[in-house]
Amino acid sequence: MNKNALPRRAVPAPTASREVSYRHGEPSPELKLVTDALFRHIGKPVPRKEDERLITGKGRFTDDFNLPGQVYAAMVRSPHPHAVIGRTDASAALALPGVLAVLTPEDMLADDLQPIPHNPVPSTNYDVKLRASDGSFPFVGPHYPLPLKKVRHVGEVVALVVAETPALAEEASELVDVEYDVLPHVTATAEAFQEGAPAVWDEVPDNVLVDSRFGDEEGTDAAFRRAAHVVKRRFHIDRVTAVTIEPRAALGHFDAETGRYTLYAGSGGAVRQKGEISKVLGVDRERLRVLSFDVGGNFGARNRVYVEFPLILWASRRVGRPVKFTATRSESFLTEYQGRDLITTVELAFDEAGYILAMRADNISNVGARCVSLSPLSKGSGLISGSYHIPCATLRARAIFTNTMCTQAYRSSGRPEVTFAIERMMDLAAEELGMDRVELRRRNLVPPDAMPYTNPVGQHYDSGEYEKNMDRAIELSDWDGFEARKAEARARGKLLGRGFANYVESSIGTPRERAEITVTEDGRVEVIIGTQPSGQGHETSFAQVVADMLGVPVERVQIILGDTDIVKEGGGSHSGRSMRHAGTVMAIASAELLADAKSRFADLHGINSSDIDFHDGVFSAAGVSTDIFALAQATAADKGALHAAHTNEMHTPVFPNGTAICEIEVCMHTGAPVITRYVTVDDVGRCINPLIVHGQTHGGIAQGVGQAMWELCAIDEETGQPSAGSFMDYGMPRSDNMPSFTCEIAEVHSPTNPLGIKAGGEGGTTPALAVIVSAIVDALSEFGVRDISMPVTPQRIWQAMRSAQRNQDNLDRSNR
Amino acid sequence: MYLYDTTYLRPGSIDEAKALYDAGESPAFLSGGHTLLPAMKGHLARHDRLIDIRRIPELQGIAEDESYLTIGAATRHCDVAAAPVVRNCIPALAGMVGTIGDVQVRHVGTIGGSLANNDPAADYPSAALALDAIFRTDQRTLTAEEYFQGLYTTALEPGELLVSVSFRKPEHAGYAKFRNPASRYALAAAFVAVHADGVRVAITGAGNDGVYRWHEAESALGHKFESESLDPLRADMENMSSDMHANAEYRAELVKFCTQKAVTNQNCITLL
Amino acid sequence: MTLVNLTVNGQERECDVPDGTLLVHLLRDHLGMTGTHVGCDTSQCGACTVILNGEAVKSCTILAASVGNAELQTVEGLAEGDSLHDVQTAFRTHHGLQCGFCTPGMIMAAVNMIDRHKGQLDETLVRHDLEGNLCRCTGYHNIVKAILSAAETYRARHQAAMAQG
Amino acid sequence: MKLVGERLLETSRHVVWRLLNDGEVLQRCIPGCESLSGNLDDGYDARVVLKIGPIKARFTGAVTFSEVRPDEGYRISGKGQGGVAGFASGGALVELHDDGGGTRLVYNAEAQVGGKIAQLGARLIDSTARKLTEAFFTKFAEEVAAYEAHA
Repeated sequence: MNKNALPRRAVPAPTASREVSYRHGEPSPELKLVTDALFRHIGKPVPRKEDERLITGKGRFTDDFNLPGQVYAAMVRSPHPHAVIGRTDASAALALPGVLAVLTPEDMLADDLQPIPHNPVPSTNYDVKLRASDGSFPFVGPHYPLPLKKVRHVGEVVALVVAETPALAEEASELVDVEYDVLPHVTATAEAFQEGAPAVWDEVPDNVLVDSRFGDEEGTDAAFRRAAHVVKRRFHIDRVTAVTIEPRAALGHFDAETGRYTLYAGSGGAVRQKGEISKVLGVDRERLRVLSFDVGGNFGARNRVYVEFPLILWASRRVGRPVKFTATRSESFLTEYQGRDLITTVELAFDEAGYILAMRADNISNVGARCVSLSPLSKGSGLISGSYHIPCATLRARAIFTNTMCTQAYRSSGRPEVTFAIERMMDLAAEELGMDRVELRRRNLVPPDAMPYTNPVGQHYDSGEYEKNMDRAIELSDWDGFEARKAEARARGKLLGRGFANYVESSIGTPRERAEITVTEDGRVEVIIGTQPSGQGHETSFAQVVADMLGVPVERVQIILGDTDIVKEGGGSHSGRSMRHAGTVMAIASAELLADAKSRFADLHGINSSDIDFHDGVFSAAGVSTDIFALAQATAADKGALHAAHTNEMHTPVFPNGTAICEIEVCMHTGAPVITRYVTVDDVGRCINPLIVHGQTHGGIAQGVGQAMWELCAIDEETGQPSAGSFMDYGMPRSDNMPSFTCEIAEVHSPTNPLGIKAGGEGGTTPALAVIVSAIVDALSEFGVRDISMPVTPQRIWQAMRSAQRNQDNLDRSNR
Repeated sequence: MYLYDTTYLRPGSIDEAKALYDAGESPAFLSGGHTLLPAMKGHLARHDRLIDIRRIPELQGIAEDESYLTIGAATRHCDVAAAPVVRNCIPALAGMVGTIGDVQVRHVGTIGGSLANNDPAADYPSAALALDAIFRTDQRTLTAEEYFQGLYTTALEPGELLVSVSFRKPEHAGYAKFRNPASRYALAAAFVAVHADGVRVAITGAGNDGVYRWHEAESALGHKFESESLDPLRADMENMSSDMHANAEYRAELVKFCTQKAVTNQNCITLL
Repeated sequence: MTLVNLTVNGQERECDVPDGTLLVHLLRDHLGMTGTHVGCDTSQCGACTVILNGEAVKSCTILAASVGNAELQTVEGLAEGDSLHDVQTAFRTHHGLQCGFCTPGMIMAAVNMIDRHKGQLDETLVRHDLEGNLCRCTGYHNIVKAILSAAETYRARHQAAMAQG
Repeated sequence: MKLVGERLLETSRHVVWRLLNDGEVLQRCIPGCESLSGNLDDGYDARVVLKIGPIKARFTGAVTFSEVRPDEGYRISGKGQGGVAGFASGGALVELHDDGGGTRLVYNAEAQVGGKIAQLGARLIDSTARKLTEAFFTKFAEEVAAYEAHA
């Protein structure tokens, strides 16, 4: 293809170099030392340290813990989407021998439990500012552990039962008789903000809790007026759920003697759980210890507090024994924080040559019955223009309440949604403009020499070589062999389609992170850090980083996480933040530790510290040398442990980016789609451990593909009942419906942090929705199909083919 | 996900099993348990006693005679799928059984359990109907037509025990299944068997009343056994079930396509 | 209550459990063997897969009382001392796990798969035979790689044993 | 979910109306009905066992009638609680028309389910509702025939 068909348009020069928050002024010699370290471990596919316990059955998942004397909790859940809670009769449940308590909202109020302080409005300096229509802070709907008057979604906990055995607790929970006065409900995103829709909260009669506008309205209007082509579409990126294979669980204990609570509960970050749950319980932070060791998947669903966590701690105080709760899979389908559910209407203005002049977007995010997180709306809003230079844009961002389970940041929060929109628009525009879809994209990409680039809604893209990603992906996909493959498929009765999508996503996340590094006297390096892995391999990749910085073998480095009595601070894992924040703060702490070590070495040998050389973990000068472990040991008595702790705040986002291409064969008769090829190129910045980063990409792809092809939290609008409550109805990526992938990592180091890290956790998912739909539509193009909604099930494909064919037949008939 | 209180019993004979059943208040026979136990775990069923019939000798084994292949009700899917006698005499049956559930399910689930349950999306009922099976219970003998009585319903009376099923050996047969992408049960599947006295086409997964014979297809194929014979036909939409995964119109289309594939593939083929 | 006797990873165990106890709960709650996990209610995810009398089964859908005198193998019993089973090694080498929750079930399914097919596996067969095990982290890519690699080791060991006679 | 259908019954509208309001007849016609007590004016209390394959749930509920037009039809509304299984509610407009020498009974029904059966049984709800409706009217036609034979 001809890359130079048209001259490139001038893109504004890079925005003035911004101060990066990880350092002020010149880096110290030690920081320079660590950032310039000759990487022996970083960049290598080091097999994971954590695997040893996980492959031998010695993992420490929440449900694996038991405490002496523990009893069990089961939840009584609302079967109605919207109702006033009436009388609760627990007598039949309490009559069962072995039932210890049935706790209701009245009991909760009597004990003065508080709502979960979710803090849903993203607040780093770079997050877009979401507000109510009158400019005030949005009303988010208080999230009490038990609802005060009304239930607002199916599955909401209205009481909990505590009993001697789990079987008994479950049985007793069925005997709790709750009266409901059923109210009209609304579940559909497109309905909730319409005139006359039932109000989920009296405080927000129109259900619209956020209504903000961004961008240059005047400029956009002017650009649209002079546009040669305008393309407009509406998309619904429907609701899915995380399906962590480990259902959530919790074990809580109140120790009457010390007045302390202990919670075993896997989550996305123990420190946040501690902070928020202590507020619910109304106790000082230090009176709650949270333990979160092995976590069987998160994907965003476990970052926020679940009502069951404070409930079992409270129940433990009430009954005087440890209380355990383990969710069933059906409970998980009903009440795990769900993802996506965004309606977006996008309009693009093009000039004659196919350059984008301006964009209008209108995003409506369904937050469910309470606002737990606005991250999806916020993240998406900042990235509406995708990988393309769009000089001018306006955006309206709304969030609405409905009688559904709350949504939360789910794998690559907000980015797959808007990537879907802009990439579908590029395909549709290419079609309408009669241009090649790759060429149209190429023409509009943000070029590397425009980096750092400020997009039309104010996001500063840090770095990236978008066109290079695209070309490499094209090469890896054997682009030129497609036509032959298509012909071959055709001979077998299959329609082969090819999908294409670029993406840029942003990683911000909680800005604060702390690392404590200690060189122990027994020859280890202990690192305490407040991120929380759920499969991302922190125990290995973080150890690689610290090992290189201190010049010690990776085996000697031990990462300690998950116990808030040890880990006092930390932002948890989300938004691709962990390696970037941890890497940065570990680098700074390592530098401080090396500075201290150097002065200890100087003191030890009575030499000038400026002459000291540090290499491979060994300090040397004037013929003497001491390795860091021996130094720690030799100086411990005088100077205490060789230790450094640093807390760092980093608000600057990074922008991982890349390209995905896939091919899908569609059966002409049944519409059955099969993915035959899937290629990605992902710029993750510096890659610490390619084994792990590739793994992240693979899993991310599967989650995106899952949403595009099978997954849906189906809700019957008429009854408000969720109807995909098990794996019988919620379609999942499986071993035999996923292909092997061809993935390549591109490393354009980010200038925003010492290691040059972007992120590798979300890149797989972000373009996947778009690329799958793009491929299906391409396969069906000969039928005149231009678009199709997700999930693209066989039935939907078949129907699209048929109705396109019917339309064609009608057209032919009328033309005759 | 804990069962309500129950008593587990393991009789060694049919008589013992019946006696145990009769003495129960809400008893159930337990075979593979892969439908019953999930229902009980979900508290959607409560049985005071579970009578495990898997070790009863009369319910075991696979045997062949001139016209029939007889399979004991307690025979597991994995054993049927792997049995040389099944593979030799009705390869489509062996192949079909090899697609039920997944490997782990096939190691436990049994033919009797599947047929006694008569799930509208299960595979076995279509084979039994197309292969003109004879159902032997502890009390009587039933034809497949007599046995299948609609959605989840069979002729079995409470306490009546399915002992064995005899499949009439066809000249040849084929099975084609289009799976529900979520549950992996059939959205539609067709078992086509050519017998000396005619073609039998049984459809599962698609009908409102569970498994049924598609008579129009049978006569079209009886006229000429090739997939093109079905081209002019349309499966009856009136009787097609409709759910969130497939509406009646789509199911009707799949029924036809599966039947055509079962005609051209003389074994078992999974279309999705 | 039923007194269940069975051999778990070569050790004879005895346990008195309510009749409705599922095999997976016998393992986790009564024997304290928490390597086997529960991931769903409908026997679809495979996290609870164990090997019962030489066959992979879903222990969440089997009554403990019904498996008296059986031989049971769980993920805890695969390694011999410090020496990992080939399948465990392959999962580690090929990064066939992330959060690790589905892993015990995956590994047990893989061990049984390789045995059943005597190591004669290709990608299509592995993907097909693994349909009863769900993983949310890996997209299956590296799990399939790990199993193929372990199957290769199996074949090599088998050939070596044959050569030795 | 909507269920629309009709049945031709070989008897007069008056007889059909009578049988439609006979609690004992209704109890025999409603699949799985264990008890039914009440009358047209006050409505009925019902206990029904619903068995679908391995699933068995006992529903208790109330049925009320409105728009009652003797010999012509009524609107029937019901609500049932199935305990752990969930709940069901629905209604039907039943109309009787002369047709030849007999009566054409036309029903226009809708049904909703909630709770576990809605969340776990999605694939079966439609078929089951059809099956139950079918079973009711088949039995009702039998009752009509029996009544006629008796009369």
